[in-house]
Amino acid sequence: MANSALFAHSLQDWIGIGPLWVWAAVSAVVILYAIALPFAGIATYVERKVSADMQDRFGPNRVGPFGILQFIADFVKMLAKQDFIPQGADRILFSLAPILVLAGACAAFAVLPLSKYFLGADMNIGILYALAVTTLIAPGLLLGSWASQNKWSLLGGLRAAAQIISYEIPVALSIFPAILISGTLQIGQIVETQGWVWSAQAGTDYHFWNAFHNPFCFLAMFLLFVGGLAETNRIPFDLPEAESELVSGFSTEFSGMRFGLYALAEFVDIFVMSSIVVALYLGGWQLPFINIDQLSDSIPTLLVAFIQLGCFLVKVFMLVFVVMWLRWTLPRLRVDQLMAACWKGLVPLALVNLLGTAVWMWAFNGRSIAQLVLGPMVN
Amino acid sequence: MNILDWAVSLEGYLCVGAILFFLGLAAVLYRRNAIGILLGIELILNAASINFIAFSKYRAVAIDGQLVTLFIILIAAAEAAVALAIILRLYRLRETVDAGEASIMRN
Amino acid sequence: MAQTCLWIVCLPILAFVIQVFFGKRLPRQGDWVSLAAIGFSLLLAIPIFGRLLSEGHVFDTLSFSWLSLPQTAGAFQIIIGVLVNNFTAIMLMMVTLCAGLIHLFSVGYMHGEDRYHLFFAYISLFSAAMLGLVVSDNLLTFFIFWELMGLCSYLLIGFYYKKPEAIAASLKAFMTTRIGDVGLFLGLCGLYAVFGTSQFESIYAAVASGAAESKTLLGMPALTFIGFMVLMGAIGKSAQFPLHVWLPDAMEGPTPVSALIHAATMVAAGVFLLIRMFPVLEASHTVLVYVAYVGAVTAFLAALLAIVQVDIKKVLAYSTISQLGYMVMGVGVGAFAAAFLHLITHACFKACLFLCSGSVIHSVHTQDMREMGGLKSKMPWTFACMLIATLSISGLPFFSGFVSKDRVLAGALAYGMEHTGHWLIPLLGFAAAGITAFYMFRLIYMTFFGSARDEHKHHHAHEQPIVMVLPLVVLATLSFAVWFSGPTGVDAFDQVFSVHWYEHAVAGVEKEMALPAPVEHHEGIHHVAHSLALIFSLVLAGAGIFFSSLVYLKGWISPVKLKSFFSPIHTLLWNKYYFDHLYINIIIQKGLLGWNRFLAAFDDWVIDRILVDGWSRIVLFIKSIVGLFDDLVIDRMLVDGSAGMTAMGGWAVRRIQTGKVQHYLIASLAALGFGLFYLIGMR
Amino acid sequence: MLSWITFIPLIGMGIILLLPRNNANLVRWTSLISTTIPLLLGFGLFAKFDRGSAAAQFVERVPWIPAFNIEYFIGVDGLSVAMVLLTVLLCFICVIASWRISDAVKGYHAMFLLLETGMLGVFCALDFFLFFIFWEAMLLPMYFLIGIWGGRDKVYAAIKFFLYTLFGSVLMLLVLLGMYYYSQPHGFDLIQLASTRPFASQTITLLGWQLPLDKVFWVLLFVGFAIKVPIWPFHTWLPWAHVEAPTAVSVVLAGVLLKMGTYGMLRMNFAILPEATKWACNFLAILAVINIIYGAFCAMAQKDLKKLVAYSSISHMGYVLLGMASFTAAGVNGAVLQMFNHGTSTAMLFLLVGVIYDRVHHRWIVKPDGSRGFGGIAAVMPVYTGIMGLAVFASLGLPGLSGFISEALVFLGAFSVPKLQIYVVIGSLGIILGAAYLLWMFMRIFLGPLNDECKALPDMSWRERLALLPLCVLVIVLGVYPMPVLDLMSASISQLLTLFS
Amino acid sequence: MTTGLKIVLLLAELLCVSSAILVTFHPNILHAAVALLFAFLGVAVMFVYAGADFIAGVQVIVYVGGVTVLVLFAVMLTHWLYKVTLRDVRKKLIVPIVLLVILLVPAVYKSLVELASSSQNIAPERVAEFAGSAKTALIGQALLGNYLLPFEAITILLLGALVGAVGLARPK
Repeated sequence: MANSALFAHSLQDWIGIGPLWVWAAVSAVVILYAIALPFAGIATYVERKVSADMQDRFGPNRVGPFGILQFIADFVKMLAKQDFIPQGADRILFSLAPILVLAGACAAFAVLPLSKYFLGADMNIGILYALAVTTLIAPGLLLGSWASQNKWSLLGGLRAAAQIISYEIPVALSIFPAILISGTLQIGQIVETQGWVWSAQAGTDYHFWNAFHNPFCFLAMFLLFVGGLAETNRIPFDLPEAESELVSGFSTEFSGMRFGLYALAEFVDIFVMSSIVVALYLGGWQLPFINIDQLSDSIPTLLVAFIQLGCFLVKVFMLVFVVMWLRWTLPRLRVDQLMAACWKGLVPLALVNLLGTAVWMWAFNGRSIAQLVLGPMVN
Repeated sequence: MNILDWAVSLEGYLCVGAILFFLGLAAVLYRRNAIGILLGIELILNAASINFIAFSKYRAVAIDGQLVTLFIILIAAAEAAVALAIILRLYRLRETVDAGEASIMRN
Repeated sequence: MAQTCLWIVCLPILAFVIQVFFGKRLPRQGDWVSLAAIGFSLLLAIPIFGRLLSEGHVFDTLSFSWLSLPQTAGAFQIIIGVLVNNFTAIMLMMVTLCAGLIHLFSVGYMHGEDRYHLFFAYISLFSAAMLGLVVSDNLLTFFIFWELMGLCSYLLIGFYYKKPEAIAASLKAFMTTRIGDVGLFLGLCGLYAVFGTSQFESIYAAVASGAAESKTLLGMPALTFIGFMVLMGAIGKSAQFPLHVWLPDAMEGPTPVSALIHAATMVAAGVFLLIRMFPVLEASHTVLVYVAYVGAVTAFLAALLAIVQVDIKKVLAYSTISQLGYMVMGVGVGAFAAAFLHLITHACFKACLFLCSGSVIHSVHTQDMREMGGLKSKMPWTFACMLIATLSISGLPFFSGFVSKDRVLAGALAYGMEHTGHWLIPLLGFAAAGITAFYMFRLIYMTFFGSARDEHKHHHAHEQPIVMVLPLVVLATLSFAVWFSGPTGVDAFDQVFSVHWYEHAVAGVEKEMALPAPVEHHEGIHHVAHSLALIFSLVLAGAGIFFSSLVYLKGWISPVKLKSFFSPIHTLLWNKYYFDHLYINIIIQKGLLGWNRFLAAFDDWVIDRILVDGWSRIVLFIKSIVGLFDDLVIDRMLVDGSAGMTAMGGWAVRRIQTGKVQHYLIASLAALGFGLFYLIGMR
Repeated sequence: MLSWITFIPLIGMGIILLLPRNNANLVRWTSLISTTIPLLLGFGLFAKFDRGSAAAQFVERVPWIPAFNIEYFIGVDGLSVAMVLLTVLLCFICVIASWRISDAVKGYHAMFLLLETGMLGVFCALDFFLFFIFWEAMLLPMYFLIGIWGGRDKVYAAIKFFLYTLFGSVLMLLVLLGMYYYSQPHGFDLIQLASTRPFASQTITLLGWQLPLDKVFWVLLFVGFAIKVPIWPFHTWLPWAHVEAPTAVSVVLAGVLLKMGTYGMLRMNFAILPEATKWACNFLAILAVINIIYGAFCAMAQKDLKKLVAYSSISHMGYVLLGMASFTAAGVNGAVLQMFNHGTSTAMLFLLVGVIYDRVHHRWIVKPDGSRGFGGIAAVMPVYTGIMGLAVFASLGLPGLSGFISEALVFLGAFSVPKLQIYVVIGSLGIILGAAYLLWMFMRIFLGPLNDECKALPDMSWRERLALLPLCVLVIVLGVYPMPVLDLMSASISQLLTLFS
Repeated sequence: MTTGLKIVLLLAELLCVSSAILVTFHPNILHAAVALLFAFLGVAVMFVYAGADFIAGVQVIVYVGGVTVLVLFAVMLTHWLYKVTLRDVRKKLIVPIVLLVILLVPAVYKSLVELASSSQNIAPERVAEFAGSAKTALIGQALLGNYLLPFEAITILLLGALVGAVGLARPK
C-alpha cells in the first residue's frame, strides 16, 4: 500500500475530513489542472518562441512582456470563437471525439512519478496503465475525423490512428528493458531502483539511471523517445496535420473550444511521453549522483518532494525542448517511410534491445556497467 | 443487501455477465451487418471474462481465472483481426457486409 | 471237273479286269482278250458236256468255308462252293456258246463306238456272273452272281449314257430287278433261319426228310414263305408279269446286249433258280400253283402286247417275256424238265432272232419296222436265219421250239386235266402259242416281204460282214429239233434217230433232287394230254401263220381296219395295259417321290426346326423375360428408387442450410437451450 | 504301343503349333507324318492282335487319380480294334485329302490331330472316366473344324452339333457318376463292371418313383449314344454338320464319329446292362427300322449331294442297329462289320463329293431354281465316274463289295430271331430305296447329256486318287473275303453274346 | 471497499450494460462500435474491482486500443462515407428473440445461481485480501510455470492470426 495514493493521503491528512476516495478524486483534479493546463499554455508559447528563435525571428512579443501572455490570448480567442458542428456531421461523435483524446492524454497523469510523494496512484501495474490509457487517443482521433464528414479529415484521422497504433509496439518494446532491469511495473519502484547507490555493502547495487545500465538500455531510451514523438504526431511524424497536404489533418472541421481541446491534448501527450521516458531511463526524480532518499531523514519530506519534483520537471522540459527543437530540423516523413521506419526499423531494434538486455541480465546477473566496472574496484 | 453490495458481490458480476452475454448473443443473431456480429462476439467474450474474473475472486481465490481471461483477451484480439480481414475481403468481393448476403453456401 | 468250272468263271473275270484297266491301250482296244476268254471257257465247257452225253450223268462238288463266326453253339458257318450236275453242264454249254457267238457278233456290231473296250469288259463280266450263277452250289453265291448280272445289265443298258432314255431304262431295269432280288434275299435269309445253310444238297435232303414242315416264318409255313420269296426273285429277274416293264425298255442297249442278256442268259436265270429250288417249291404245295398262273398269264398277255409293237426289238422283247412265261408255267405245272429244255432251245433261237434283227438294224439304222420292208433280196443270209428262228419259235415240227413248247403245253394240259380247277392255265398256254406264231410272221412279213417303205434306207441296206453272219448261221442250225429229240421233233415219227441225252440228264437230276415219286396212276392222263397237246399246238400255229400272212403278206385285211375294229383293245395294248403309267406316274412320282419330299420337309421342319431349334427359342424367351424382370423390378424399383429417396431426403435437409450464419447459430443455441433445460430443468 | 498310337497325333499337334505360320507345306508334311506313324503302328496292331482271345489286349494300366480309383486304363479288344484301324486309316487319308485347305493351315491340322487323338482315345479307353474325357476332347476340335473351315452357315451347324452332342454327353456323365456310386468298389473300370454287372438288381427312387437302376442307366446311355449314332429323333444335326463341314472333316465325322455311338452302346449298354438291353431289344429294332427307312426316304428327296450322303449314312447306321438288336453272332458281327464297311464306303463317297466340290464349289444335284446342277460328267471325268460308281455300288450293298457282306450278315442274323423277322422284311425295303436314291443321284450327275457348266472340269489329280486307292482296295477285298476283319471281332462278340443266350 | 468505490463499480456496471444495449440495438454501426468501446472500459473497471488489475490493463490496451480501432477501421473501409446510417436490426425475427429469451434466460440464470451456490463459500476477508494483492508477479510466474504450454500456443496463434489477417486483407 506504501506509496499508492500517497498524494491523496497527504491531502486527506492535511484537510483531515471525508473518505479517502473523495480525496483521491480531488488529487487527480488538482494534478491535472495544476500542472497540465499551465504547462500546455506555456508550452505553446515556448514552442513559438523556440521555433521563432530557430528561424531567426522574434516570435510572439506583443502580449505581455516578451509575449509571455500570448498563450492566454490564444486561450481566450479559442473560447471566443464560434464552436459549430458542420452540416451532415455526426453530432454525438463530433462532440465526443475531442473529449476522448483529451481524456486519454490526461488520464496518464495519475501514474506520472512527479516525486516520491507527489505520485498520483502508484499502481502495481503503473506503466501498463499509462500505455493502456494513451491508447484511447487513437479511437478518439478516428471518431473525430470520421464525424467531421470530411475526406481530408478522414484521411488524416486514418493516418494518425495507424501511426499511433503502429508506434505503440516499439514504445512498449522499448519500455520492457527498463522493466527487466527494475523488475517491476510500478513506476515509483522503477525510479527508486535508479537511485545512485554508493555503499559497498549493497554489493550489487551500484546503480545509476537505467539508460546507463547497459548499452541496450541506452539505445532503448532513444527508441522510446522517437516512439513517443510518433505517438504525439510531432515532427518528423506529424503527417496527420501536414498543412501543405491535409490542411490541418483530423482537426480541420473543429473550431473554437473543440480545437482547443485537441491542441491541449497534444501538448499534454507530449508531456506524458517525455515524463515516461524520464521516469524509466533518466532516473525520474533521482538526481544524477545524489541519492536523496538516503539523505531524506535529514531533510523534511516536503522539501525532498519538491526537490524531486524540480529534478523531474527539469528533465521533462529538456526533453520537450528537444521535441520542439526537432520540429524545425527534421523533414517530414512520407507515410510509407513512416510505416517502414516503424516496422522495419524501430520494431526490430526494440526486439534486439529487449533480447540484449535479457541476455545481459542473465549473463551479468543483472549488474550494470557501472557495477561491473566499479564493483571490483570497490571491494 | 443494498444495490452497492449487490454490485460488488458475485451475483452482481454474474448478472452483468449474463446480461452482457445475452445482449452480445442478440447482437450476433440479429445484426445484419457483419461487423455488428463481430461486436456481439466481443461482448460475449467479455461476458465470459467477467464470469471468470468474478469466480477467480469470489470462489477460487486464485489467479487461474485471470489467466484464462488473459488468454481470452489475446485470442479475442487475434480473432477480431482475422474476422475483420475476412469482412474486408467479403466487402471487396461482394460490395456489401450484410451477413445475409454472404450466403453463397445456401442450398 | 469242279476246278475247270472255277476256271470257266475266272477267265472272263480276268478279261474284265484287263479290259477295265488296260483296255484302252491294247491293240483293237482289247476285244480279242474277251473273245479269247469266252472262247477258252467254251473249250473247257465242251468236255463237261461231252461227259454228260457219253456217261449220261455228271456230278462233282467242291466247297469251302467262306465265312465262319464262333458263337455260343458251335459256329455260324457260310459254306460256298461249286456244284456240277447235268443241268449245270447243259447250262454251261449253252451260256458259253451263246456268249461266245455274241462276243463275235458284237466285234462287228460295236465297231467304231467310243468306250469300245468298256463294252467288252462289261460283257465278259456278265458272262462270268452268269457262269458263276450256273455253277454255284448254294443260294448265297447264286444270289451274289445274280446281283452282279443285274449290275452288268444296268451298265450295258446304259452303255449309250448320252441318251437320257437309255440311262432311264438302265435305272428302271436295275430297280425292278432289285425289287425281285430283295425277295430272293429274304428267301435266302429264310433258308439260313430254317436250315442254317443254303447249299442245295443239304436243302434237298432236309426237304426230303421233311425237317422243315413244323417251322414257320412270319406266321407262314417256312417252305411256303421261301417259295414265295424265290418266286418273287424269279418274277423280278425273268421279267414275269408285274415286274416285266423293264425288259422292253432294256432294248435301248446295244443289240448284242439284248441278245445275250435279255434273251439267252440273264432272264433265264430266274427260271433256272426255280428249277434249282423245285424241291422246296414242290414241298410247299401251295406255291407251285401260283408259279403256274404267273407263267400262264405272263405268256398270254405278253404275246398280245407283241402284236401291236412297231419296234422290231420290242416285238422280240415281248416274245421273250411270253416264252419265259411258258417256262415258269412249265415249272409251275411240275414239268420242270420241259421248262428247262424250252429254256435251252429258247436261248438259241431267240439269240438268233435278236442277232438277225441286230444285223437288220445295223444295215438300215432304224428299229422301226414301218420304215423297213422288202429286205429279203438285200440281206438273204439274215433273212434265211431269221426265217428258221421264226419257224422254231412258232413251234412248227422239225424245229427245236416245237419240241420244248410241245412238252410244256403237254405238261400244262396234263396238269389242267388233273386239277380241272385250273383249266385256265392250258387255255392261256395254247392261246399264247397261237398268237406267238401270228406276231412272229407279222414281223417277218413287215421287214423282209412287201415293198420297201423307205427308199433311202432300202437303198443303203446291205448284207453284214461274215463276222456278224457266222453267229447267225450257227444259232440257226441249233434251232432244229434234231439236236434235242429227233429230226421231226415228234416222238412218234423219229423213233429211229431219236436223241435221248436229255432224258438221261433229266433223270439224273431228278434222282439228285430226291423228289417224291409222282403218283403213277395218272400216267394215262399224261399220255393222252401229250397227244392232244401235239394236235392243238400244230393247229394253232398253223392258224396263226395263216392269219398273219392274210393281214400282212397278202394285205387282204388291212391292219388299219383291224386296228379300228379292235380299237379299245388296241389302245389298251398300245399303252401296255397302262402298267408303265401306273408304275412311273403313280407309284414313283406321286407315291414315292411325293412321300420323300413330304418326309424330308417333315424331317427338316418338324424335327429340326421345332424339336431342336424350338428349345433355343424357348430359352431365348425365358432369357428375355428374366432380363425384363431384372431390368424393371430390380434396377428400376430397388436401385433407382432408393437413389430417389435419398435425393428427396437430401432436398428436405438441404432446405435447412439457408446459408445465413445466424440461422445456424439460432439452431445451435436452441439445441443448447433444450439441453440445458432438460439437464437442469428436469432434474 | 496303344498309348503311342493314341498320343502321337497329339505330339504332332504340338510340333505343328511350333512351326512357322507361313510355311503351309511344312505343316502339312508334319501332319502327314504324325498320321502315318499311327497307321504303321496300326498295321503292327493288326498283325500282333490275337484273334482267339476275347479279353482286352495291349493293356496299359496306370493309376491316375487314386482317390476315386480312376486309372489310365487303355486296351483294345475285338469290338474296338476294327474301329482303331479304321480311324487311323481314315485320318491318314483325310490329311492327304485336306492338302488343298489353304486358310489357317496350322490351326486346321492342329485341330485335326487333336480330333484323331480324341477318337483313338475313345476307342482305346477301358476306363469309363477316361472314355468320357476323350469323348469330350474329341468334341471340341470338331466344333472348330466345322465352325471355321466350314461352308456357308457353318457357325449354325457347328453350334448345333456341339450343343446336341454335349447334351448327350451330359446324360452320359450322369450315368458315369451313377455307375461310380452304385458299383461296389466304386470304380470306373469297364471290364470289371462288365464282368460283375452290379446294377441288375438295384433300384433307384427318382421323384418318388421306384425305378430299376439298370433300365434307367440303359435309357440315359442309350439317348447319349443315340445322338451320336444318330438314331431317328436325334439325327437332325447330322445333315447340317455334314453339309457345312469341310471334306476331310465330314469323312472323319461320318467314318468314325458315328461309330462311336454304336461302339459305346456295345461297350456300355450291351456289356454292362444285358437284362436292360434284352428288355429294350424290341424298341431298338423298331428304331433301327425307322432309321433305315426314314434315312432312305429323306435321302431320296435331297437336292444337296452331301446331304444325300449324310442321310444315306443314317440309313446304313440303321442296319448296324438292327444287327445289334438281333443278339445273334451273325447279327452283331454283321453290325460291327457294317460299322467298318460303312466307314470305308461313306468315306469314299464324301471324298468324291469333296473332289467335285473343290472344282465347282457347289453341291447341288438340282439347283434351287430347278435347273440341273451337274450332268454327263462321265464324258469329262471318266476316272472320277468309275471310282464314284464303285463307291455308289459299295454303299448300296452290291454283292461282291463290302457293303453287301455286312448287310447280309445283319439280315441273316436278324431273320433268325422270330420276333425280328417283320422288321427284317421292312428293313429290306431300305435296300431297294438305298439303290434307288444312290443310282438316281449317279444318273442325274454322271450320265445323260453333258451339262455345259461342267464342260471343262479336270479329272481327279493323282493326290485325290492316292487318297481313294486304299479305300477302293479295302471295299473290294472285304467284299470278296471279309474274314480278315471278321475274325478280329468275332471272338469278343461271341463272349459278349454269352450274356444274351 | 469504500462505498464510493462501490458506487464507481455500480456506475461502471451500468455503463457496461447500457453500452451493451446500444451495441446490440443501435441502428448505426459506428455508434455501436463506440458503445462497444465504453462497454470495454466498463468491463476493465469491473476487472480492477475484482482484483485483476493487470488483466484490466491488458483489457484496455487490447480491446480499447486494438479491437475498437480495428472495428472502426473496418467500418470506415466498408461503408460509403455518406451512407453511415444503416437500417440494421431485423424486425421479423423478433418472435424468435422473445422465444429465445423466455427459454434461455431462466435456464442460464438457474444454472448460474446453481453454479454460484454450489461452489464453497470463501471467507470474505480472504477474498478482500486476495483482491487487493498485486497480481502482475503471480501472473508472470504462472504464465511461465503452469501455463507455459498455453502461453507458447498463444504466441503461435497470434503469429498465425497476424500473418493470416495481413494475408487476407492484402489488396490483390
